[in-house]
Amino acid sequence: MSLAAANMTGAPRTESAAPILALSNVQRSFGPIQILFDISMELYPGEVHALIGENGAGKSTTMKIMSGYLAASDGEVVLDAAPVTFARSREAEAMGVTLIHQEFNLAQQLSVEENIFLGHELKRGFLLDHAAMRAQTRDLLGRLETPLDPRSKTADISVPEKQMVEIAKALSRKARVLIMDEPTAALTTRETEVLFRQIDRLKAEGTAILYTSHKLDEVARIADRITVMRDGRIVRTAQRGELNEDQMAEAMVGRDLSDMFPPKRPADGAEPVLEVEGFTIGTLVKDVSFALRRGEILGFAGLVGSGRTELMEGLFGVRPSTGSVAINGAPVRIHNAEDAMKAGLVYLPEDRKENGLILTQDMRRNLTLLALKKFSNIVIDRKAEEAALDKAIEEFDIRAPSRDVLVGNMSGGNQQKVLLAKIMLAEPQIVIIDEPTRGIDVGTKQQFYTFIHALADAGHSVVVISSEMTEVIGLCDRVAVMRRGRIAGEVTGDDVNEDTIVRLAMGLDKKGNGHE
Amino acid sequence: MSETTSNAPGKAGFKFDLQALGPILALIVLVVVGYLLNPDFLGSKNITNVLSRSSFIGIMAVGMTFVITAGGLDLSVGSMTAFIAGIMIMVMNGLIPSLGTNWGVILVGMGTGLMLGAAAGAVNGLLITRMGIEAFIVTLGMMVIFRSLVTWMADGGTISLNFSLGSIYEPVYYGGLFGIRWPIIVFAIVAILGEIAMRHTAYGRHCAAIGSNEQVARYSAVHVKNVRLMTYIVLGILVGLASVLYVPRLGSASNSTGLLWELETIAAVIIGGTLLSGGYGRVWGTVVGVLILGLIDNILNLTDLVSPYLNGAIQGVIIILAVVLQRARKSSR
Amino acid sequence: MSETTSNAPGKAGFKFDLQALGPILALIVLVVVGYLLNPDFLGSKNITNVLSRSSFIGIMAVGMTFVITAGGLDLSVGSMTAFIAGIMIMVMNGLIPSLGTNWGVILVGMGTGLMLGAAAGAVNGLLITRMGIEAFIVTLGMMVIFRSLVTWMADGGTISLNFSLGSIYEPVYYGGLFGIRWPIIVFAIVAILGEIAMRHTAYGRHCAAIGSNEQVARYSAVHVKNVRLMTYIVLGILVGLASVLYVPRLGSASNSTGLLWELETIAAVIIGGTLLSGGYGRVWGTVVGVLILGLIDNILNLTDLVSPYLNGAIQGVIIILAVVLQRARKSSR
Amino acid sequence: SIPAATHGWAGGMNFHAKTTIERLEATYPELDFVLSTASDPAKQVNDIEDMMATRNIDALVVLPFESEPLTAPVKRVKASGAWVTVIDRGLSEDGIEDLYVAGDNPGFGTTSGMFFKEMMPDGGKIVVLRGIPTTIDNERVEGFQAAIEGSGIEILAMEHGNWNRDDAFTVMQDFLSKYPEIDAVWASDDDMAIGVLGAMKEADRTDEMWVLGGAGMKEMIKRVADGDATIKANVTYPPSMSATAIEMTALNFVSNAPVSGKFVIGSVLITQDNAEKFYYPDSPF
Ligand SMILES: Nc1ncnc2c1ncn2[C@@H]1O[C@H](COP(=O)(O)OP(=O)(O)OP(=O)(O)O)[C@@H](O)[C@H]1O
Ligand SMILES: Nc1ncnc2c1ncn2[C@@H]1O[C@H](COP(=O)(O)OP(=O)(O)OP(=O)(O)O)[C@@H](O)[C@H]1O
Ligand SMILES: [Mg+2]
Ligand SMILES: [Mg+2]
Repeated sequence: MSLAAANMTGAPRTESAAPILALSNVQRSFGPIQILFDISMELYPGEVHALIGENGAGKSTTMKIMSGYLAASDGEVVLDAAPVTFARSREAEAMGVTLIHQEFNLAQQLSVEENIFLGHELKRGFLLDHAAMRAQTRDLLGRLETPLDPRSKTADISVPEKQMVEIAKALSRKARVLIMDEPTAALTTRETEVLFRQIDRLKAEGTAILYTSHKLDEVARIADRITVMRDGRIVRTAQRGELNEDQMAEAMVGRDLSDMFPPKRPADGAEPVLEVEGFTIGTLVKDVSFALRRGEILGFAGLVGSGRTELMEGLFGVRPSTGSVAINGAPVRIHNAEDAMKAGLVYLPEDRKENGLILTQDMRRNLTLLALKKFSNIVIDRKAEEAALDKAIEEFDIRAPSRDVLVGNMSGGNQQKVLLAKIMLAEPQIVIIDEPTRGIDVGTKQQFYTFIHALADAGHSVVVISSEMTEVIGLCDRVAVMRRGRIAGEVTGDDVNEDTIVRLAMGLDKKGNGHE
Repeated sequence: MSETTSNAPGKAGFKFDLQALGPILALIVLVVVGYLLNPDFLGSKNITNVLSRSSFIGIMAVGMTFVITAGGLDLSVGSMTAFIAGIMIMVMNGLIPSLGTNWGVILVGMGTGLMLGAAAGAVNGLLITRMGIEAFIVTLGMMVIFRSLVTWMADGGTISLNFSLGSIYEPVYYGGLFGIRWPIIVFAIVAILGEIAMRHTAYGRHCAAIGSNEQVARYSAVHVKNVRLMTYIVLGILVGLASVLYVPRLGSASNSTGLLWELETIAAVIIGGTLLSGGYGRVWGTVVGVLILGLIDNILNLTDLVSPYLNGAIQGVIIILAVVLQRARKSSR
Repeated sequence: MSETTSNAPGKAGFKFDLQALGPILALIVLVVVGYLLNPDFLGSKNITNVLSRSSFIGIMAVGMTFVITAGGLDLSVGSMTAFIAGIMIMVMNGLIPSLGTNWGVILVGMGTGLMLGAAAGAVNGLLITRMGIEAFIVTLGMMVIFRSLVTWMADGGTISLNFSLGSIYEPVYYGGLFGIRWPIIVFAIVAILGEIAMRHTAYGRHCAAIGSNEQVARYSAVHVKNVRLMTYIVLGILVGLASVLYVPRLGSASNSTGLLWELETIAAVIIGGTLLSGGYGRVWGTVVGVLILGLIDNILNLTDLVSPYLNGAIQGVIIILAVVLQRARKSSR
Repeated sequence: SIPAATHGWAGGMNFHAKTTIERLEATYPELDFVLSTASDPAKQVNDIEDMMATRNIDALVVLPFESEPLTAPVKRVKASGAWVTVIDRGLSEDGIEDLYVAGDNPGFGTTSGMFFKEMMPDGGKIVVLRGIPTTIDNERVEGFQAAIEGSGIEILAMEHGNWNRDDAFTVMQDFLSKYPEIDAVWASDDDMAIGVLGAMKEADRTDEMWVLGGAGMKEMIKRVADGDATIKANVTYPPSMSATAIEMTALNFVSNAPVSGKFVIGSVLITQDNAEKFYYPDSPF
């Protein structure tokens, strides 16, 4: 069987094998609102079980209950055929159940190594065994092909790197049951491949894996068994191969989702609204030049750490930079986000937890924070705010238990929707969106893509950074590919395909009118 | 859950009540106790006394609420009061020869006080925002500096306002409108404006945003440094205002003026339910906190329950209890 | 695959140096100034004086470093010292009739001090962790309570240790090993143990994690409440230890004992580079901070630069400057 | 209404006030006393306001924390028709109080100064520890300086020991390391004297200089009586003046003895000869 598991076409496990971990008729409510309705599912050793569903369907909640981060309001968690109640995640971990959270779970001020071993420090007698921990960290990150210095401060590494650290942390726990909540949402294809290799290894070792993702192609690829949730209920369980991507989507959303992307709309003729010349940010971005035309949707592709985020943060004025920027032909100096706003440029940050949303405040305050001026002359117009919130909830199909729920208590995808709505509320001429659909379900993605196109049609210009190749390809008629902080090349029209972009991103050839 | 659920139904609403009730409950208990101990307690005379003397701490505490909400702290307000009062008195005394003893002089003095407050606040704010030094250190340093400057100006003794000028100035503390003393009126106005600024203006929103997550505020085009700086300047001005009301009360300033007022002010803010860690503040809560602290002293004077030496102990216990009553909200930290 | 740049050793190393140098630089400057102003400054006699005086604050500051790193605060240490010293003296005096004047009595006294410290710390810690009350309020309340208890125990006056017992106890402060005074030795040991605990034990990391992000710590199987509670208990014990060294010095305690020591202690910690907001602390920095504060007083006494009234002002300025020297690290907040 | 016991002398003063009140309450059940202690002038004014508002008092015995700030409030008390007794620190306006019982701060300084002059006929080097920066402290020091004027006694340095043992200890330590030659120390207060002695003993330069404290703390009086070479004398500034004042005020209500007027309790020099009659073993001070 280990052989079978080792290659992707491993046959589905027969029901005879006993499940390691199972839920039976689990209910969960938050306050008056019930979120989960009798959920029952099993995880088998050496099997990858995928859990899919719309944003807010209850995937993360289910996973938290399995791993002891939340208690079930009713029903049982069964481990090795015996009902268990994990008082805290600590106990679950002790019994070999580990969860990789959807939202990062790293202490910003600690180093990578400190985070990975937090709560499980290796000791020699009383004292910490620094050498061993550093070595193991190197080894883990090495296995994940993420050559980070174990001592680097977590606040200073990029989002995908944080994701890889989370994965390393989980691997270091040597779990029997590994639960992964959208581990690839922030990863590019490269890292995803690396992760999948690890997953194969763990399968071979007989680990039970529960996995969620909104990237259905991944699910189709690695899942031995698929459970589909909708509105807190399990609506379908299928074996590998029973469902293709469209069927999955349909099962999740309940409607047909073919042709995700609206037809492309080249903007060749249009005049440039944003011109960037010799833009440099320390060692992260080197001498980048590009132009964005009116009504254009320009894509930025690249590997993790290629400097896309830094570039955009620089343009947005939250990172010190050198180089010249012109908007509508007039040179502008942008020193902070305020300047950027005035110049009609806004940025949707990649890290919604650290830079995007105030998790301890409600939707309304988060939604209007960026565009607050529009809502206040002397005092804030509360009614207008509420109206804006209604509009956002409707437009982006935001699902929350109540409109006063703290954003931190919303589902990951719904948080992302609030963030999107917040940025759009500023009605910018130029909008830069970094990993916009991170953790958003297919249904909403489709709506969002149409929204982006509508925006472009209305004469706004959009820059899309995405690690989801299909997204860049489907959305953009021109794509700039970055590599090591430089634009390695630019592809348009038919060249906008996975192969060309990846080759450029990895520096395999110099196709396209690169700037190097 | 939290503060933001103001218009929430059901559970959220309940929580809101709970945290709101916390300090108010404590206040009510105190009032009842006070009345039982001594019926004169509710006499208009006593009420007036308590309110007007609380107004100094109160006015400063409103400003402090914004500072703390934006994730800052100011330990210098107490000695700043002493310093400003001292300068005001010296200025006014100095002007008498040229301008005589009249309202003109006093107005100049008041102006000096307010401007000095703004300046002092700006110094604090600039050191904190532009130099990026911990607010705790900056304001602790300033506290020590102001204290010793007062001692020096007073040559170790007391700086006293010219007597006849003092008697012109007195009504500013002891006088009032329709039997309500000026300090009380001013405190009320400041509190109301503060409440509005905190809940209904962009400024209040920005303070809360900065206090909860500076990065998000930055990415949301909030000019973090300026907003922060402004909280300190406003606080400074309010300290100036408090001094303007304080001088006519005692007509003098010395190095024991405003002793430990910083702690009392901060305590009032926290008792009111504002988070010391920043991100959430409520002005009305601060007002309640101020009244609680004011009443404790007053009640201890109403009766000789115990050796006066133990008054402090009682005070401490009540302060802690007042907050225990609302631990529900704290636990949300 | 990922093109990491965040771990450029050059950058990281530089950053570290800068923050590390900050307080040390200030210290060096002070020493040089002190020497220029008065050569006796570096005399072993004076050094001994300064070090042994600083040891009280120093020992407490080490404990405070952990409390603050874990995102807490303790304003009660100053009056706690007075309280513990008072009880210790009363206990020892009380035992003389039964046990006579000998080391036995003193050892009992010492034991009482340490246990009392642990208990007081536990009270603080429990109120904060179990009741979820802001540390600021709890410890402020405790500060007031202890202070007034001492006044009450001393009947407003001073609690003095029996003279002959005092002379047996004295060596604990004035005596030492190889010409190094006990307080200095104890301070050194505490500091070293603290440094090890902070950097080389899981406990230190857990404190930092809690201070940095409580939920992450909880999710990572750190027992947040216990770790926090422990920081307060340890601090309490260290306060007890400081009292044990303090009593033999003048053999008395009054309500002016340990006045404002809490602020001095916290200031030392922050000057040392620990973040008041928690998440990052360094014990060696605290030690430097303690020395800086100790030297300022000493230098001001050794030289009559200015009116003694202005000593405070200079003190304040130096404190701020000492931190300006390391604003690089603060700005990373 | 008196200042809180923030240092030894004030502690003594509090003690005497409390004990007297207990005694008088026992002897004159018709009298009812309220004792409140303030940590700063503002608090003291609050207290007085409260007494008027809620305790409708017939008489006020007050030791003003500072003269100026208390003048107006006390005046209002007087205006309300109550009897006013002022202790120690005079109000800045004359004729408010019915009864004034005071120590003599300049006198305290002068007496001390005189003693130094007498002990050091041909001059010498001394250091001075000052109290908490206040008017009292200033008056005392000025009195002292005036007294030693031209006696060839050189004041090497003055620092504030804040009437606090620890501060005095620290300051004296530094004086000792700064000045190789010191003939005498004016500690100006017995609490500070104790700190000073601690520092001297540690540096063991005890035999090299002598110390004059002040205010008649019992331990110190004892040492004077025993003819201690370092503690040759002491200068009274009796904290018991609070007792005197309260007692006299009480008399005014229970008897018709004329008690109004001004009583200045001079500062007396205590030496071995007269030490015994200044010794109250059970006072906390
Ligand atoms: N602590 C909480 N308080 C109130 N509601 C909560 C809380 N946690 C989760 N919810 C609600 O439970 C529902 C399910 O959340 P969950 O995170 O499980 O969704 P999800 O399936 O993971 O969605 P996504 O794909 O966006 O991650 C959401 O509506 C969310 O708002
Ligand atoms: N705040 C920071 N300080 C120092 N280095 C950083 C910081 N943020 C990111 N980096 C580094 O800069 C490099 C570029 O990160 P960036 O996030 O821009 O990658 P990217 O091109 O945006 O790809 P992705 O968005 O997938 O991360 C990364 O190697 C990261 O380690
Ligand atoms: Mg989720
Ligand atoms: Mg990025």
